[in-house]
Parts: sequence; C-alpha cells; structure tokens
Amino acid sequence: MTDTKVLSLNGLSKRFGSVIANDCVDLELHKGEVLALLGENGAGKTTLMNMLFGHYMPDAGTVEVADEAGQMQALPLGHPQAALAAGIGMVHQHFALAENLSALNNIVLGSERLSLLRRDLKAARAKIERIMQHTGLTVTLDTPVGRLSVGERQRVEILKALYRDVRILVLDEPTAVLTPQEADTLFENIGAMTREGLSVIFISHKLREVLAFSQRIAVLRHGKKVGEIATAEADERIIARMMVGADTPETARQEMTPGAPVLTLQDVSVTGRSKRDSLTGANLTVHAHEILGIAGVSGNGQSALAGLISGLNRPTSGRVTLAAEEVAQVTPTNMIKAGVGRIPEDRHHDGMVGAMSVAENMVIERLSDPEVQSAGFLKKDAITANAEKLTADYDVRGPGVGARARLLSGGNIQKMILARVFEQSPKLILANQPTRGLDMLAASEVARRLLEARAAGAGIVLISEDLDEILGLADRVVVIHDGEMIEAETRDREAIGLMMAGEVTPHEPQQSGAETQ
Amino acid sequence: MMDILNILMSESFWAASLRIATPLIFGVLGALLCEKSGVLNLGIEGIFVTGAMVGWMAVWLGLGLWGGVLAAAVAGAAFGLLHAILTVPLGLSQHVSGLGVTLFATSLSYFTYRTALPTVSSPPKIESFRALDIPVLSDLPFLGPVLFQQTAFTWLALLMVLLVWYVLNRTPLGVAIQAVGDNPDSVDAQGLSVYGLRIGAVVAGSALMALGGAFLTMSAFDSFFFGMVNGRGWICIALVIFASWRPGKALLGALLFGAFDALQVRLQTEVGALVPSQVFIAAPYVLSIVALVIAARRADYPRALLTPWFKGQR
Amino acid sequence: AAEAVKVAAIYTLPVEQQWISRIHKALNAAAERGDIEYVFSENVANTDYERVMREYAEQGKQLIVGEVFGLERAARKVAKDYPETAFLMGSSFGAVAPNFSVFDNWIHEPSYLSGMVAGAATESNVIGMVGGYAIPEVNRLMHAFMDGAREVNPEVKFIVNFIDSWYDPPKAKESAFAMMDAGADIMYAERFGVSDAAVERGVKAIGNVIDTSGDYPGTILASALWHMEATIDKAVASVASGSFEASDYGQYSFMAYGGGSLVMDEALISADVVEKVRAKEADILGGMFRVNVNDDRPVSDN
Amino acid sequence: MIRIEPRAATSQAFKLGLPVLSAVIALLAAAIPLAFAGANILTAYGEMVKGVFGSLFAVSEMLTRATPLIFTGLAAALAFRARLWNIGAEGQLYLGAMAAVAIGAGAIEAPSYILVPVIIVMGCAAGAAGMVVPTVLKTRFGADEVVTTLLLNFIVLIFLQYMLEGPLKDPMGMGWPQSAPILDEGTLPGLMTRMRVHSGLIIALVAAAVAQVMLSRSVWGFKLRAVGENAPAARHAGIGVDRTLLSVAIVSGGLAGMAGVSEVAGLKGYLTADLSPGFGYTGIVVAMLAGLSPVGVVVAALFIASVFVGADSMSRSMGVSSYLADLIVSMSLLCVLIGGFFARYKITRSAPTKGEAS
Ligand SMILES: Nc1ncnc2c1ncn2[C@@H]1O[C@H](COP(=O)(O)OP(=O)(O)OP(=O)(O)O)[C@@H](O)[C@H]1O
Ligand SMILES: Nc1ncnc2c1ncn2[C@@H]1O[C@H](COP(=O)(O)OP(=O)(O)OP(=O)(O)O)[C@@H](O)[C@H]1O
Ligand SMILES: [Mg+2]
Ligand SMILES: [Mg+2]
Repeated sequence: MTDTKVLSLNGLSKRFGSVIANDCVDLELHKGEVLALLGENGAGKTTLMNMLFGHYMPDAGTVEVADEAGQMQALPLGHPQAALAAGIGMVHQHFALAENLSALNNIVLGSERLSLLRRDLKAARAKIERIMQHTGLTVTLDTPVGRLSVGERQRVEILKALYRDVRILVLDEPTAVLTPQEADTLFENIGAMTREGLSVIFISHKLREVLAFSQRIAVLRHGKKVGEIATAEADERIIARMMVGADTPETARQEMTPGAPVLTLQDVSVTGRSKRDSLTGANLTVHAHEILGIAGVSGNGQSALAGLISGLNRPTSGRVTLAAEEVAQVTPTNMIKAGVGRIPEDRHHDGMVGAMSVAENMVIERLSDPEVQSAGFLKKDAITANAEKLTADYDVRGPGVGARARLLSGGNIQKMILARVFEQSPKLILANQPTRGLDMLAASEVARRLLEARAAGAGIVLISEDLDEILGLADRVVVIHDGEMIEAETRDREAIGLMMAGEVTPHEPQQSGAETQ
Repeated sequence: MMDILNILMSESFWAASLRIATPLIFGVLGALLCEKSGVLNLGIEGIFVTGAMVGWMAVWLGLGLWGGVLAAAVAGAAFGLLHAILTVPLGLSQHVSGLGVTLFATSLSYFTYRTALPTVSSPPKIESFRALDIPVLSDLPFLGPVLFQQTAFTWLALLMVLLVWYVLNRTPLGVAIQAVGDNPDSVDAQGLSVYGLRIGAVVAGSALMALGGAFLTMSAFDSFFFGMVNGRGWICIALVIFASWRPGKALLGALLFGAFDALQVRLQTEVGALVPSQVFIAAPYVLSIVALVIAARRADYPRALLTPWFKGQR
Repeated sequence: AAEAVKVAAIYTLPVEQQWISRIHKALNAAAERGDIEYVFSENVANTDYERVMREYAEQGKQLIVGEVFGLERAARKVAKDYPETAFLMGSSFGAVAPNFSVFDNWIHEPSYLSGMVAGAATESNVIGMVGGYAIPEVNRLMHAFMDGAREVNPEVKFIVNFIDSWYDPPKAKESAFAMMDAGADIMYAERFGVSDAAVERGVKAIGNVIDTSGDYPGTILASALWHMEATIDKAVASVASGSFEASDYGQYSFMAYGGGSLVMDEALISADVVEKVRAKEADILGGMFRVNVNDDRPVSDN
Repeated sequence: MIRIEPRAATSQAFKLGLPVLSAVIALLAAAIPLAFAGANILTAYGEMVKGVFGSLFAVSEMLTRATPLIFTGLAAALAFRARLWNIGAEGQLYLGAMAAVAIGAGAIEAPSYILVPVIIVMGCAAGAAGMVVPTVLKTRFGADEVVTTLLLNFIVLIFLQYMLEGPLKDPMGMGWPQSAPILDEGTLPGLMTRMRVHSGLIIALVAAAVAQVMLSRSVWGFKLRAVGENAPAARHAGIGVDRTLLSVAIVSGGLAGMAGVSEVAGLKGYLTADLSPGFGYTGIVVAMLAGLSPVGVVVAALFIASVFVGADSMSRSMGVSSYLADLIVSMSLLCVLIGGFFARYKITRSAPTKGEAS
C-alpha cells in the first residue's frame, strides 16, 4: 500500500424524496488499498457507490479520480461511461446482466464501438481467458448467463469490471451469494491484484471477511460518514458500535431435547427443470424443538427442497408427512393450513407483493380466515389493526402499514415476513437464506426469532450457504449435494466443506431419472 | 387431396405465397426489432397505413419509386420516434401509446389523403414496381418464377431479413439491443445509453413497418385505399412471437402465413361450394394460434419487454 | 334559377368505393350545375349513422341521400321525426310516406349483357369472379352476369370467390391470380385489383358499376355501368318543386331510364357478338326480355 | 443533464387539473389540421362544444357512445390489473352480441322481465367464453394472450360473417348478412323519448361501481391485485394464480360481452358485422387513461365519447373531412397520456454542482 491518492469523494449528497440517502460524504481511496464500506441496511452505501459510478446524479458534491499519470481530475458526474473511462469498475449489488447473452457478450458489452460492422471476439476471448487464469475466476464463456448459477453470475460481474482494465474496483456485497470458500478465493485473488496497483472499495455485511481482507474501514450511518478505522485496530464490537451506535445482542443457542417429528420425507423425489433444482430420493426428519441446518453450495437441490416444503413443487414420488399426517397434495395452501411457515429465499420475488400495502402483505396467506374477511369482503379495520400490532411487536420500520411494501428496506421486508410467519405459531418453519443481505443487527434479530420459535416447539429447516450461520444455529446438519442429502456426523467446518463439494460420499451417486424427465 | 397436392406443387402458388408474405416480412422484422429492445409497438397497424399512404403519395408527386420507399421509411420512423419518446424516456404504457399511435397515424394519413384529394372518385394510380425479370435466373424451372420474378421490393424484404439477423447477432450494436431488451441495467452499467438504444431500435423498426405498408401501394398494388391494410399489422405482432424473436423464423412465419393465405384463395375456388368460405379465411388465424400454442413453451421473451426504465430509479 | 337545394349525403364507406362513387359523382355534377349545395360524410359507422342523419336534418338540409342497408328501421324512425326533410336512401325495403324514398343499383340488365360478352369471349370456358361480400347487391349482378354468359355459352364454368373486405385490392388481386391459375381467362371485376391482375397476365376482364377501361386499355371487354344521375336529378327536381314523395326510385337505375348501361370495347369483341348483345339490349329496352333477379350467394361450378 | 424524477406529493387540484389542461392543449393542437383544411378555427371550436353539449340530443348521443366504452374499458381495466392482457374485447363484444340475438330474436318468447336478464346472462357468458379460451391457452400452454386474443378478434369476426350469412341470418332481411331483430320484450328500454341513450348506460354505471368495490374491498379483488402485481409471490402465499386469472377472464370477457348485448339490445336492435367501430380497442385506451381504476373508466369513457362526438359533429358543420374526428381523438389521447406522465413525474435540468478541486 502506498499513499498515492487515487480517488476522492467530496461532500456527496443525495436525497430521494424525503429520504436523505447520503449527507455530505467524503471518502478517499489510495493506490493498492482495500477499503471496506460498512453500514446498516439502508445506510446509503450503495447510493454512494452509484453516485461514484454515475448511475445516480448527486445533489451536491464532486468526485475526483487520478488519471494514468496520477493527477487528480474531476469526474463528470451522472455518466457511467465517464466512470468507466476513468478506470472505475463496479460490481453491482443486484446483478446487471443480460441473461439472454453469453458471459462473453456480457463482459464485452459496451467496450466495442457501436458503429463497428464486425466484431473481433477472438482477442476479447483471449484477454478474458488470461484474466480468468490470473484470478481463478472461471466461468463458461459461451453459456447464456440465464443458465449460470448465482455464484457464476457473480464471477461474470467481476470479470466485467476487470476486463475494462480498471484501476479502481467497487464491489457491492460481492459475497452475498458466494460460499465462504468462494468468497475466500475471491478475496485472495483481489489481494493479488491490489499488489499490482488495483484499489478496491468493497461493501459487505460479513464482518469475518471485512476483518480478514480489508486494510481500512469506513462506516456510514443514516447517510452520514460516522468514522473510519484501520482494520488492524478494529474488531467486531468496535465496528458494530460504529454502525449502529450500540452493541449487537448475542444470540445464544441452548441445547434442547427434540420432540416428536413434525416433518418426515420418505424417498421423496422432485423433478425440476434441471438437475440443479431436483431432489432425488430424499429422506429427512425434523423434530419439534429442533433446527435442522441444510448446508450446501447453492444449486444443489436447495430450491427443490424449499419448493417442496413451501408447497410450490409437487413430489414425483415418495411420502411427505407433517406431524404424523401424510400430505395428500402438496400445494402452498395445504402446507399453510398444515401449519408450515415459509420464509422464502427471494423475499422481493416470492415473499411480498411490493405494490400492495404492508397491511395486506401481512394477511396474504390467510385470506379465508374469518378474522380477515367475512362473506368474501375484507375486514379493512381488522387488517389494519393486525398490521399495526405486528409492526410494533416485530419492530418493522417504514412509512406505515398503509404504504406499499416495496418502500420498506430489505431488512424490514424480512421482518415483515417473519411477523407474518411467526404470528401463526407454525409447527414447521422453512427458513431459506433468512439473513442474506441483512446487516448484523437485522441478522441477529432473525436468529433470535428462529431460536424463540424453536423454544416454542417449532421444527425448523434452515437452508443457508453461510456455514457459520448453520453451525451457530442448527442442532443437526444435513449436507445437500447434487440433489442428495447426507447427514453430517461432524461439526467440523473443513469436513462439512468437503461434503458440500461432493468429495465425501457414503455411496456412489446413483443415476436418477430426474434429468431425463 | 390431389387438388391440394397440385396446388402445393405449382410455382404460381409459391410465388403468390412470397408476394403475400412480403409486407408481413417487413412488419414482423420491424416489430421484432422494437421488441428485442424491450418496446412493444402496437402502432404497427397505423404505421402500415402511413407507409402505404406516404409511399404512394411520394411517387404520385413525382419523387420516383425509391423516393417513395425512402419517404415511407421516414414517415414510419417519425411515428416510431413519437412512440419511442412516449414509451422510453417517458415510460408510458406501451399498449396505450401503441394504440394511440395507430389511431393517430391512421387518421392523419386518411385526413391528409382526403384533404389533398378531395374529389377523387377512382384513386389515382402510380407506375408501381415491376417484376424483375432477371435473365436466365427467371427461366429456371420452379425457382425462376417463384423467386426471380418478384419485384425489387420483395428482394429488399429478403435482404432486410439478412440485414436484421446480421446486425442483431454479429455487431456490437445488435448485441447491445438484445441486452437492453433483457435487462436495461446491464447496458447502463456498461456505459451505453438505454434510451439511445431503445429509441434507435423503435425508430428503425417502425421504418421497416412502414415499408410493409408501402409494399401494398407500390408493389402489390398501385394506388391507395382507405382500409387496405386490413389487419396486416396485427398479424405481424402475432408472428413475432411465433418467430420467437428470431429473424430467420420471422421469415418462415411470414411465408407460412402467406402460404396459408395463398392456399386459402385457391382452395376456396376448388371446394368453395362445399365448405363456407369463412373456414378458409379464418384458417391462417386459427393455424397461427395452434402454432403459437405448440411453440409457446420455447418462446424466449425479451425479459424487459413492456417494462419502462428510468435512470437512477428502481 | 331557383335557389339551390341543400343536399347532404351520408356514406358508410369512403367515396372511392365503386357503388358510392356513382352517387357521389351524380351529386357533384348537380352541385357543379348549381342545382344543389352538396355536403357529405363518408365512412360513417353504422353506430353513428343515425346521429349523422339527425344532425343533417337539424341543420335544415332539404334532401338527405345515403344508404341504410344496415339500419333500415332506425332510418325510417328518423325520417318520421323530420317530415319536412326528404330522404333518398339506398335500401332493400320499400318507401315510407311521406318523405322516405328508396333506391338500389338495379343494373342486372347491363350485367346480363356483359355476361354475354364474357361467355362468348372465353376460350377455356372458365370465368373467374372475385367479390367483396356476398350481399344481395353483389349477388344479383353476379347471377345476371352468369345467366348472360350461359345463354351464349352453355359450357361455361364459374369460379366464385369472396374476399370478405370491401377494400383490399392486393388481396383481390391474389384471388384473381389464383383463379387464372385454375384456368380462368375472363375475370369479372367486382373489386378493385382484379383488372390489375388481368392486365398482368394478359387476360380480359369485365367491369362493373364504373367504367375503368381508361385505366386498363385493351383489357376491359365490357362494363355494366350504373348511373345515379337519373335518380338524383329526379329527386332534386321534386324537392325543388316541393313535390317530393315517398317512392321507389329503383326503376331509375334500369336501362330504360338511363340508370344502367353497357359499354363495350368493340375493338376487342367480334362483330357478331356485338351485334347479338345489341339485339338483346334492344329487347330489354323494349320490354321484350326481363333479366332474372336472384339474390342468393353465387357458388363455384364444380 | 435532463432527469426524470417522481413527484413527491401532488395536490388533488394538480392531479385533476392536469388531464384537463392536457385535453385543452390537445384541442388547441387540433387547430393545425383545421387550418390545413381551411376551416375557421373559432367557429369550429364553437361547433365542437355545441356538438356535445349544445342540446339534449347531443348529450344523449355522447352518453350513447360512452356506454359501450365503459363496458369495454372495465373489461380491459380489470384484466390488466391482473396482468392478463386482454386485447380481445372487440371479439368478445361480438360474441356477446351474437348470443343476444341468437336468444332474443325469437328463439325464446317470454315477458321482458325474463327475456332481458336471460339475454344479458347469455351475452356475458358468450363474451366470457371468448376470454376463457385464450386464458386457458395461457395457463396450460403458456401461449401469449396478447397474440391469441388479438387473433381471436379476427376469428370471431369471420365467424360472425358466417353466422350472419347462415344460421343467424334474418329471413326477412332481403338477403343481407344481418340478424333478425331482437324482440321488443328483449330490448333494453330507452331512457328518454326520441333519444338513443338507453338503460345499458345504467347497467354500465352500476358495473363500474361494483367493480370498484370488488377490486378494493373483496377477497377476490385482493387476489386479483396480488396476482397482477406479483404472481410468484401470490402463488407462494397460497393464492391460486391460474384460478384467479380464470375468474378475471370470465369477468373481463363477460363485461366485453355485455358491451355487445348493450349495443345490440339497447341501440341497434339487430346485429350486423359493423356493430362496433372498434369499441374493444378503444376500451383499452379508456382503461389506461383511467389508470385502470373502474371509476376512472367512467370518466375516461365520457371524455373519449365527448371528444369524438364533438369533433365528428364539428367536422360536419364545418364541411371538413370526417376523418378529422378520429384525428382529434387520437391527439387528445396522446396529450392526456403525456399529461398523466407529468402528474407523476417532473423533468428537472440539473447542472452538477461545482465543488472546489483539491
Ligand atoms: N432509487 C432510489 N429511490 C428512492 N430511494 C432510494 C433509492 N436508492 C436508495 N434510496 C434510499 O437511499 C437509502 C440508502 O440506500 P442504499 O441502497 O444506498 O443503502 P445500502 O447502505 O446500500 O443498504 P444495504 O446494506 O441494504 O445494501 C435507502 O434507505 C433508501 O431510502
Ligand atoms: N422506488 C423507491 N421509491 C421510494 N423509496 C424507495 C424506493 N426503493 C427503496 N426505497 C427506500 O429505500 C429504503 C431502503 O431500500 P433498500 O432497497 O436500499 O434497502 P436495503 O436494506 O438496501 O435492501 P437490501 O438489503 O435488499 O439491499 C426503504 O426505506 C425505502 O423507503
Ligand atoms: Mg440495498
Ligand atoms: Mg446496498
């Protein structure tokens, strides 16, 4: 690390309507440095980076970037093109990929002159292959991105930035969808590149990687920069203090005796569109007072399992038993009626109807309940009252229960879903990636609620790619790989990691009919 | 049965199919280009009318045949620009804007025609495109009459299929158009202009649509009539989906529709006494639906179709 | 001269449509002579027709001309509400006293004659006929034409096709091509587009309602023409003189009143055929021959 | 740089005033074609107002024209709310009309308190059937309903042609392709003597009110909105997406069918192939102008009807081509559409603030 300044944000401010997303933020970045940008959900991290990259136009402030010669130059604002030209690359929190195009095309997009009548992809491919070799970020270049796994997509996003020969790389929650191993590899590679002069800003909610890989930490709170600290001097406590102004409550798991089985799967198969979302001959039992952790690299059948428990996927064979009663027909309605609470992986896509009000989203799963309707007409007052109670109990913060759910921040959306699920005292809870993208405080709140439900007698299926989370919460761990589930007899990170990679199998993987169906 | 076989074997049938397909080829290519960029253009029916009127009138005013083609394309582009401005930067409903453009383009064309020619009893004729009798090639058995006795306008349509295919799949511009139709953020994040690409695609697509209309008054016929477009634009909207947004399949779809239509007139003359004529007239529409149902599962929509995009908003 | 009569016309199709163009032409001629002040609304949807009738009546038009095939009852209701206004309407039904008169294009007589020309001219003995919609106005002329052709040539066969559109010349053209592929060497051109196909393939055509021989020199053998002048002039005169009465003006489309006529391109037709047709024409004019009226949908011979 | 930003809060007066302002601008723009055609512009505007509001007759005509637009507008609004793109209201309208004449033109003889409801129910059922087919093709096979409903319009029209030349043809119609007239007992009664406005208008207004209540207050409306806004989330929450779509299809198609019943049993008396001058398509425009709100549909339908009737009547009294009416309607539509945009967004020009460079 040198002291050469490569980037300086001066007094950037941005407001959206009444929300002040960034309030006069200053930030500097030095050559070869890895700077972590931290803050709660909605603190304004993404907004700040979006202004730097030209997606958003700041209300006030300037950005200066060092040119090739190291001279600071004012960056024209509001133009991603200018940022790219100045050597800034950004990996977006939400993928900005064209799914109908190959990875190659996504990477090359925008770097060719549009008036060209022919393309020279040979040179581009060679260059990308060089980068892939150099960084270890490999993807299949000719497959449409729509068919890649999330992890692969994340790699495409990063390759996009690197292909442009960036000197400054912004990574907005790059590891939210990566496994810990993938994340480690990524940061090791990035470390190598910083030694060659790359400067990096990365945003993350995972303190483990922040502490391991950054040199400096800047913290935003409510749009203001509240402090900077050298990573060497920081620990989890200090950072949490800076972020939220208070300590994060500890979530302590107490041992409990499991009760009667609440969910049993016997030889259940689910056929998805591909092997990725299929399940082969699954056997599984979840008891009351028990959290069963499903560990695995995403795309190994988790979505099929989650779909099954949510009622979205019908089993092609096998028996599903809920609390000693076989489920005749697996549908969302039947699962809800049988007392299954579902926390979906993609909360925006499956968890809520963003254009409808918070209050309406709170009752969407029980429209036939006489508390919600009578004679087919909604009891508006009861629905509002219910929502006010739940938002208070679960601390869902936002513009009010009558406002569209879309306006809530990610963390609050998750709390809204938790309120909806837990309020029904479910016997079985499916928690699919329940803390993904959430800040520490919100994540620990989710964990606390899950443990509370367990104490109250629920059985919980916790699907997560975050092994730390599973090891911290689960009573038993099952590893899912290639559509098959194996119980892990150990709680050793290393050993479970190998099982997740499919390198330890108790028996030969069978060829199932799932793929040909 | 023999009759159908005889018809299918005859060169005049295939020549007719290609002729009937020509305006549809332009229209479906135009609609494809718009939709690939994420914009549904229901203005197509009106743009057809405008193309038919303007192309014809330009020739009638003495600008020459290719002058007419150009004029039609420019007029189509102008309505395309209107639709693009309404739907791209302003992000208004693509359905309504499209139907509005159809109504506007149609009524403006009719009004202009009537105001310019208030007292015609029989619409004036122009010297329209003639079949290109290409020596030697035209005399080839079967292929000669089918392919080489079409007008230059039909050749232009076939050329456009190649051109659109090439641009979409082999140039940076085409790849960018495909990207913007799938996810505008992907284009924005790479420093390209979402608005520029979409507006450009809609304008170019609308110019192509107008050529479809112009073919009717400048090649298929030689004068302009109210109502002569007769739903051809709407057919193209259906054909794009049938074609799964691929230029090659678009050509195939248009030819199939043309063939159904050509077969329809021929069969009607053969067995017209036995079966109500409506059965034949409805056949291409019914078959289009059947084809759609069969192809539906495989149709890959431009994901961002119908969704407006605003810079700096989510 | 007397004050010009205020005339309004309401058409359900644009004035280029053959049928309507004949009314439009006769009214324009009267306007040019100064007999009438003429305004018109074209392409009026049937839904709007009644409103337009009332609007013109309210405006004080003295004579309203139009076609009420789609709204016979409603039109008569309007006429009853405006007894001071004279109505002259294309209609399949009868007149209603005191002010609702009717007309129709009764040119089956010249159609018959044109059929004779066609029947004599065909060598393949196949005649193609392309129509818009199979409505009585069209059917009756087609049948008369077919009868005429059969009189001179019992061997002749007809191919009939309706394109279900008034205005789709490219489609009519394709339909005509299909018939020529099936052997037709004479085309009955009920729609725009058919004669164009005939020109391209070098076969002959028979015109209907309007005379298009100028547009297709050497192609149109003969045409059965409709002249609305007799009807219009009669109605205008009676309105001007205050003697307008409800009556059926249909007869003014007959040949005897000059409402229908046949033109032949004698350069294209052999002299004996011309002679034969002229003789028949004289029979009709002299009341010695009546052309049969058949409103059924014509079908192809097989 | 020019940017588009959502307006934070807009006053009610602004929200209401803007569409009015846009309509006025559209009418001012109509001066261009008027001048082009050589008409006196001031007189023309006078005639236009007179054409809609100048007499009881004019108002009645405007209401008459608005009636089918309310039905087709509701059909589109409800379907679009559920993201079911029903472009086929035109065909469904004709199906409804066919059912009405099939039953009402003598097939059943009954007093009017029986016959009228039967005609209405059967007409709605026929229209509904016309929308159920493409909806099932969508839910079963994934066939895009924009295309299928669009194509079905053509098919229904051709079918209508066949019916009018065949089974439904009026034996007393002198060979014309038209149906026999609906019996007097089957006719929707008129509202004013010597005026065309009929009780279909009342049914339309009631339908709009019911639709409004159902949409915002009923469980069905909740499901409809949820499916429209986010079908995967609705499915996850246990809402039967396909079933909801099917029910929306029935209601939407039924309303479009009712437009046909109202036109044929309230206005025309018998069916011809040109019953509707594109009411089905205009209904889409009405629905979108109304922001897909049922009550808004009524306002938008009245607006479109006023502009058309006024401009049409004006073109006649000014002696300019009657295509002017459509032209003015289309210009009004586009202007109001743009006006609606400015009610929700503002366009700002922002120069980046210059901070001092260090
Ligand atoms: N396009 C937008 N429109 C309106 N408000 C926005 C927009 N983008 C961001 N905001 C507002 O800016 C604030 C900061 O959001 P931002 O996405 O920057 O948070 P963040 O720090 O990245 O949170 P997270 O850790 O969850 O990613 C939000 O609270 C929100 O109020
Ligand atoms: N389109 C929008 N219009 C107005 N406000 C918005 C909009 N989108 C987001 N917001 C505001 O943004 C805030 C946070 O949104 P944001 O999506 O940044 O949350 P987040 O915590 O970053 O979510 P996630 O964890 O999923 O990234 C909310 O409080 C909301 O008020
Ligand atoms: Mg965020
Ligand atoms: Mg963020």
